[in-house]
Amino acid sequence: MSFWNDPLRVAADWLQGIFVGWGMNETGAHVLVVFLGVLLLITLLMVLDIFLVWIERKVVARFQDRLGPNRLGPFGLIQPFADIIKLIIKEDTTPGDADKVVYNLAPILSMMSVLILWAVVPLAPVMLGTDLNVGVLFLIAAGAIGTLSIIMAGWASNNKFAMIGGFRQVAVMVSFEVPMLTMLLIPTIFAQSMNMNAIIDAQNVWYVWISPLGALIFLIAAIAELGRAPFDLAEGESELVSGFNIEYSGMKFGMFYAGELLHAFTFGGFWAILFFGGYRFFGLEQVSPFLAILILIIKAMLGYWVIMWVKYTMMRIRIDQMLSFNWKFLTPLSFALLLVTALMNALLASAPTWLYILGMFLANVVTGWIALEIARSATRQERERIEGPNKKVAEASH
Amino acid sequence: MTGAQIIFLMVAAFTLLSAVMVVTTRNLVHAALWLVSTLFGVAVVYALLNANFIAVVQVVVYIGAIAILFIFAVMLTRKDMRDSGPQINKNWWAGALVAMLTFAGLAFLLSGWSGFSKTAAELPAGFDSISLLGESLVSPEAYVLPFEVASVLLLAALVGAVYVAFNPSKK
Amino acid sequence: MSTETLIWLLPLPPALAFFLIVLFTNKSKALSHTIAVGAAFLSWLGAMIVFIRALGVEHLSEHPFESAINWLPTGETFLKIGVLIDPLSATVLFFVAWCVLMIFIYSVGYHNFGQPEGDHDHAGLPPHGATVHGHTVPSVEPMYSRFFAFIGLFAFGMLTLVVSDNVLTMFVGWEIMGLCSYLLIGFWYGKESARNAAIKAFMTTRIGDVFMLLGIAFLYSVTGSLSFKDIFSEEVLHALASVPTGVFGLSAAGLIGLLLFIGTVGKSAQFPLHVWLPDAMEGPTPVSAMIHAATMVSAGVYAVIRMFPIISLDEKTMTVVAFIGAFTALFAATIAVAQNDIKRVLAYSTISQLGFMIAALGIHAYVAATFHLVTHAFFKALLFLGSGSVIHGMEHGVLHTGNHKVDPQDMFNMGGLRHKMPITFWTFLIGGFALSGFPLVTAGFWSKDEILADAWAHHHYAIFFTLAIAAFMTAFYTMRQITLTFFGEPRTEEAKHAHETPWTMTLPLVVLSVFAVGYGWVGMPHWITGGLVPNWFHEFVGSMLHEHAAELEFNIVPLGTSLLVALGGLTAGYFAYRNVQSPAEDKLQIPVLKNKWYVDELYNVVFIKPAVWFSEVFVSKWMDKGFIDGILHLFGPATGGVGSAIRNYFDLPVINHFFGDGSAEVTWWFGRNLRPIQTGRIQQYLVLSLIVLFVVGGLLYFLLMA
Amino acid sequence: MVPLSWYLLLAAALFGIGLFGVLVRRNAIAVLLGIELMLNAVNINLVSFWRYSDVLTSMSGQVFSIIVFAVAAAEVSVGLALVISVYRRRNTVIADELDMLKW
Repeated sequence: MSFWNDPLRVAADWLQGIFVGWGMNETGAHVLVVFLGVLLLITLLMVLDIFLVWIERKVVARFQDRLGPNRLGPFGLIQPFADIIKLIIKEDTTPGDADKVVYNLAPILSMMSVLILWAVVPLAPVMLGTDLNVGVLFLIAAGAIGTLSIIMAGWASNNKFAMIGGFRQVAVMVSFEVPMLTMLLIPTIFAQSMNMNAIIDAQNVWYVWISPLGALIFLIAAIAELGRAPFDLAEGESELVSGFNIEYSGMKFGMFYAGELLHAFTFGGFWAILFFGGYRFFGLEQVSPFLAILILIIKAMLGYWVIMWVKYTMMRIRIDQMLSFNWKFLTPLSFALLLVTALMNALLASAPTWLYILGMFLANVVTGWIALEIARSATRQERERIEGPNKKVAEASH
Repeated sequence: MTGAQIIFLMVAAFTLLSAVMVVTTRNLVHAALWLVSTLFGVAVVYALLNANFIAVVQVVVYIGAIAILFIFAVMLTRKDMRDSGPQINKNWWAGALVAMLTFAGLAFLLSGWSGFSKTAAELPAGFDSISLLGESLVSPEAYVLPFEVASVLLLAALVGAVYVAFNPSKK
Repeated sequence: MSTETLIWLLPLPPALAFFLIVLFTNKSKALSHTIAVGAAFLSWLGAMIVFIRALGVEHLSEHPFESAINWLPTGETFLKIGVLIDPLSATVLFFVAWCVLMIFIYSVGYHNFGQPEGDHDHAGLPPHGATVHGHTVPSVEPMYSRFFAFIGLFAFGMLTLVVSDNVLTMFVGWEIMGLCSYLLIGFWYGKESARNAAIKAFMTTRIGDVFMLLGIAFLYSVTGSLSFKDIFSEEVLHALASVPTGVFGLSAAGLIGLLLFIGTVGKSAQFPLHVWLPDAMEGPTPVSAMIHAATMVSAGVYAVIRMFPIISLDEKTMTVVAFIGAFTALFAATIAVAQNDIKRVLAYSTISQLGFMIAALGIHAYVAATFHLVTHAFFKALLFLGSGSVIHGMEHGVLHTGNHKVDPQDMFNMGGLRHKMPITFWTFLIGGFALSGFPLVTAGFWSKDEILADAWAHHHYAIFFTLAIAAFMTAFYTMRQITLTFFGEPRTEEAKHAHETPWTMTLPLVVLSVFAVGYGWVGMPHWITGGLVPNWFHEFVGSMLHEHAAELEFNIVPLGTSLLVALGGLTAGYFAYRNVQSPAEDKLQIPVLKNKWYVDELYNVVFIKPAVWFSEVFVSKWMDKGFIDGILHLFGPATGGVGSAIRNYFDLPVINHFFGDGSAEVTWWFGRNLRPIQTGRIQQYLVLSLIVLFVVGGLLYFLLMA
Repeated sequence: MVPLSWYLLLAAALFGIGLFGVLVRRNAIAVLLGIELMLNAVNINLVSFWRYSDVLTSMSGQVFSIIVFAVAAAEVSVGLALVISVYRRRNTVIADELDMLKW
């Protein structure tokens, strides 16, 4: 066992040795080492978060045919640090009628709901916070805390816009949790486990090949869960000014903002873990945990990039459309897909691998196609109900 | 006193304190938020009992759905920000008496039970309670019928709630 | 996929198509026919794979593809259902798959897919045409999707019947087809005649089906099994033949065979239950082809062939079968001669040809009957689809002239169509020659010749001559039909403007005409090929029987007869009708033939009128209104009298005053005094009830513990 | 190791607190909050009985707690729907004022 193969264990043993050498007892030293590990992870994530700000601004600039930050440091890399300094030294206001405790607790919870997710992210085969056997469900549980933080922010601000934004976001999050949870069950079916590491281990074939539709639905639900465009109804600048965080300023706002970016990146990571093989990449992950972390971060970045791509390409949709879309289309579709996947999985259990992949892929495509056809015919009927019968036919018969 | 006991006592104290706050705090939104922290404490209790799945489901279902629903309902049924009037009715002393009697009665009955201060065996290595739970939920020999009945109940509650809360005058 | 699994899956695509179309896609015509044709194609593909695999198996009849599952628990045992592909069902599956696929494709064109919607079309009526830029063009069928749903279900029924390994599922498929034929014959339910025809078809076949069900029940009660494998085993057959029944001195096998045969008489439209089939022409033409060629009537004959081991056990039953078959063959042929409607001629011809098969079975010519079943299916499907094509072309002419009084189905309105519709003409000619048994090249010749040869060789001379005459008339009316339709000059303006039909209709014609010619070659007797090619069909299907009948030696008499009747009939038909211009010039329009020997009228007098009288006059007027209502009317006053006596002397004084008012007062007093406890505050109730609980619980606890 | 009695007493206390809330809170929603506490107390009991039973492979305790979750979700949704419906009609959710059923 060398540092190259299992850095975490080596470092932990070394640290624990030092602490015990200083006269601490075994348990206390262990607790302290774990605590330091958590602190290290969080710190690294925060630093990563700062770069995410920079990436986000650069990418949006490219999408909008601009240059983005380019004054401070090479490629404007120092810009986010300047932003942070600005946020920190800004006046930290609290509205007079606000519910002070709740108001101040909300951004902390928001950030916490994201950071807590990293407890179950397997960074490398030997590196993960906790090997929880319900890791997949943990994702939803952490999302619940995020929901709570937003409704707390919306309510405590004592502001109509904030309240409406909070309501909307909660409605969206609670609704989109359903297809998301359903889609989380698909990797669970394939891997026969809810454990993140087991799911990655079982992905000899990336699950995106045997459940492309599942990956897509998961991405859509994740974007809704994040509250990013086209589902950014909680903020809705043009209608709600800034939604639930309207009253926040300074670093409290910064925490919401940073939380959102990190959340998006985290979901990119989960997308990679659940459907794109996580840290696996043709055996490279076996070489060193560092390489595995690199692979995971690259994959997460790609997922994050897709989320950004969607955000800066699509326009915001209305809240009722969005909830209808979820309850009338996405949720039934995800249930149907779950049924089809389970059925095909059982049917093709003894089939050769290529047939299995092909069958699953086709089942997904067919399910998606049927769903689209049904949706198309339903919307056509809706349109005809509103606009009256098809005008073309009426003209042709005259 | 072992570490596990200390942790249990801390969690229990936290849970009970939050619970007391739930029933005594004047502001209903705060009460709902205290409920969240109680539920969180209970989730930790489940985790202490090695029931990981139940613990996570507790967070998902109770905090993610039920508590949020409570906060929604509180917000939908208030006339202004501040709560006015007493939050506790005039017979509160009778209620308190009955609640204490309940606790005392339960404690009394339990203390007479032979398994009261039993200690648990260590979980066997590799014990997978999730797959056992899953299998017993859908196994015809075990609990598939209650499971299905529960799902029907949920559906009925869903339909019923929509019907009851639907406001026909607006449409 | 294993062959057995594939066989299980064979009938499913059309059934799925049915549900998909009915439930989801019925708004979209293109989607509906894509699903239906796709399903038919899937079944066809599966059937071909199964067929080819079946060919590859040595001694398929001893080692058929079979698979069975438990279905209904019946006491301690299970009623099993399963699938079975042996040489017979493989053969039948082959032609069913082809015919079904062709008919599905044909239906797309026949129902004018791609044409505009009609100006005045209603669901339930045939399309009347649409006006586009001042021209009248054919319009699309209003219930297009429904049609595909129905024929999908129909195909499901037929495929189920063919692949079943037991009588019960066979009967299920049989009844599904019965339902579908009802739905499809009455497809244009806006027409009174279509409605009546549908009911007639349903009721008539029902008579047969009831007997068939009786036969199945009897079979089950005797043998305890319905699976072919069990009931065709030596010991069961032996037992069946030796059990006597009290009916006509028949053995159990004979009675079961007779009952099952009556089912076939209904389904395959044999005399005396043939009356529904000509009327079934009210349905759209693909339906007629479906019913008469590919599916339902074939199903009837298939059932007899399938049950042949049982039916053949009793000579009395076999005699009945042979004579009904031969009589029907001749009887229907005589009617066909005098019909003017192009589809009705084919309908009677079908009855007649089915009679051939039944007669063949009745004289133990198992292979010949099967062979004729297959070849007939191909060329009769071809002829029906061809006639549909002709009608479609004529309708085009009718739309062009706008004279809707001209019947596009009447052959005397046609003439000279060979120039207008060349593909239809040539394929129809091939089909007609196959039906007539044109020597050597057509499939019909080989199969019909084999039947005649069998009859001659086994000394059934009466059957032989009857069938020979029927065969002559077949050739005669076929040529009459071809001559009137295609030769000469157009007799009406409409015929001049007839059009060739689209490729979706002509393609099936071409495909089927290939089979109408080519399928005969697989069953050529070895004397014609000089033993170069073995008589494959005889070997393949003949292996089904326990005693493998030797192939017949060459005999000049039946061959000569076949040649004579076929060529003679064709020649006579051509010359007799070459110059006929109108029905009046047709010397064979004898009233008794024209009116189908008055069988319908006879049934009307003997069965329907008495039944109506019985229900309307006897049951309704006398029994129900007179007798039963009279008793009921008596009950009323009597009950009223008893009631009022009880009311006045018991109810009012005792119950009302004493018990009723007295108890109410007591209750009221209690209520008034206990009222203040009801505060309406739920929490108070809760507190109170809990306190009571504690008191009672505490008391109980201490009392019980102490 | 923590003995079973601790969990049972915790559950009993939680149950008592919930019952107190149910009995004394005037707001109907607060009453429902109390019911939630009581349900959670029951669930603690169920799970701890599972953990402390001799047969760990018998999952009855966990299964029942799952079913309690379902029942709780149904109860809250219907209960809150009723509260909102009452609020629409009567403009109050105070349990004491909803006493039309008296006398």
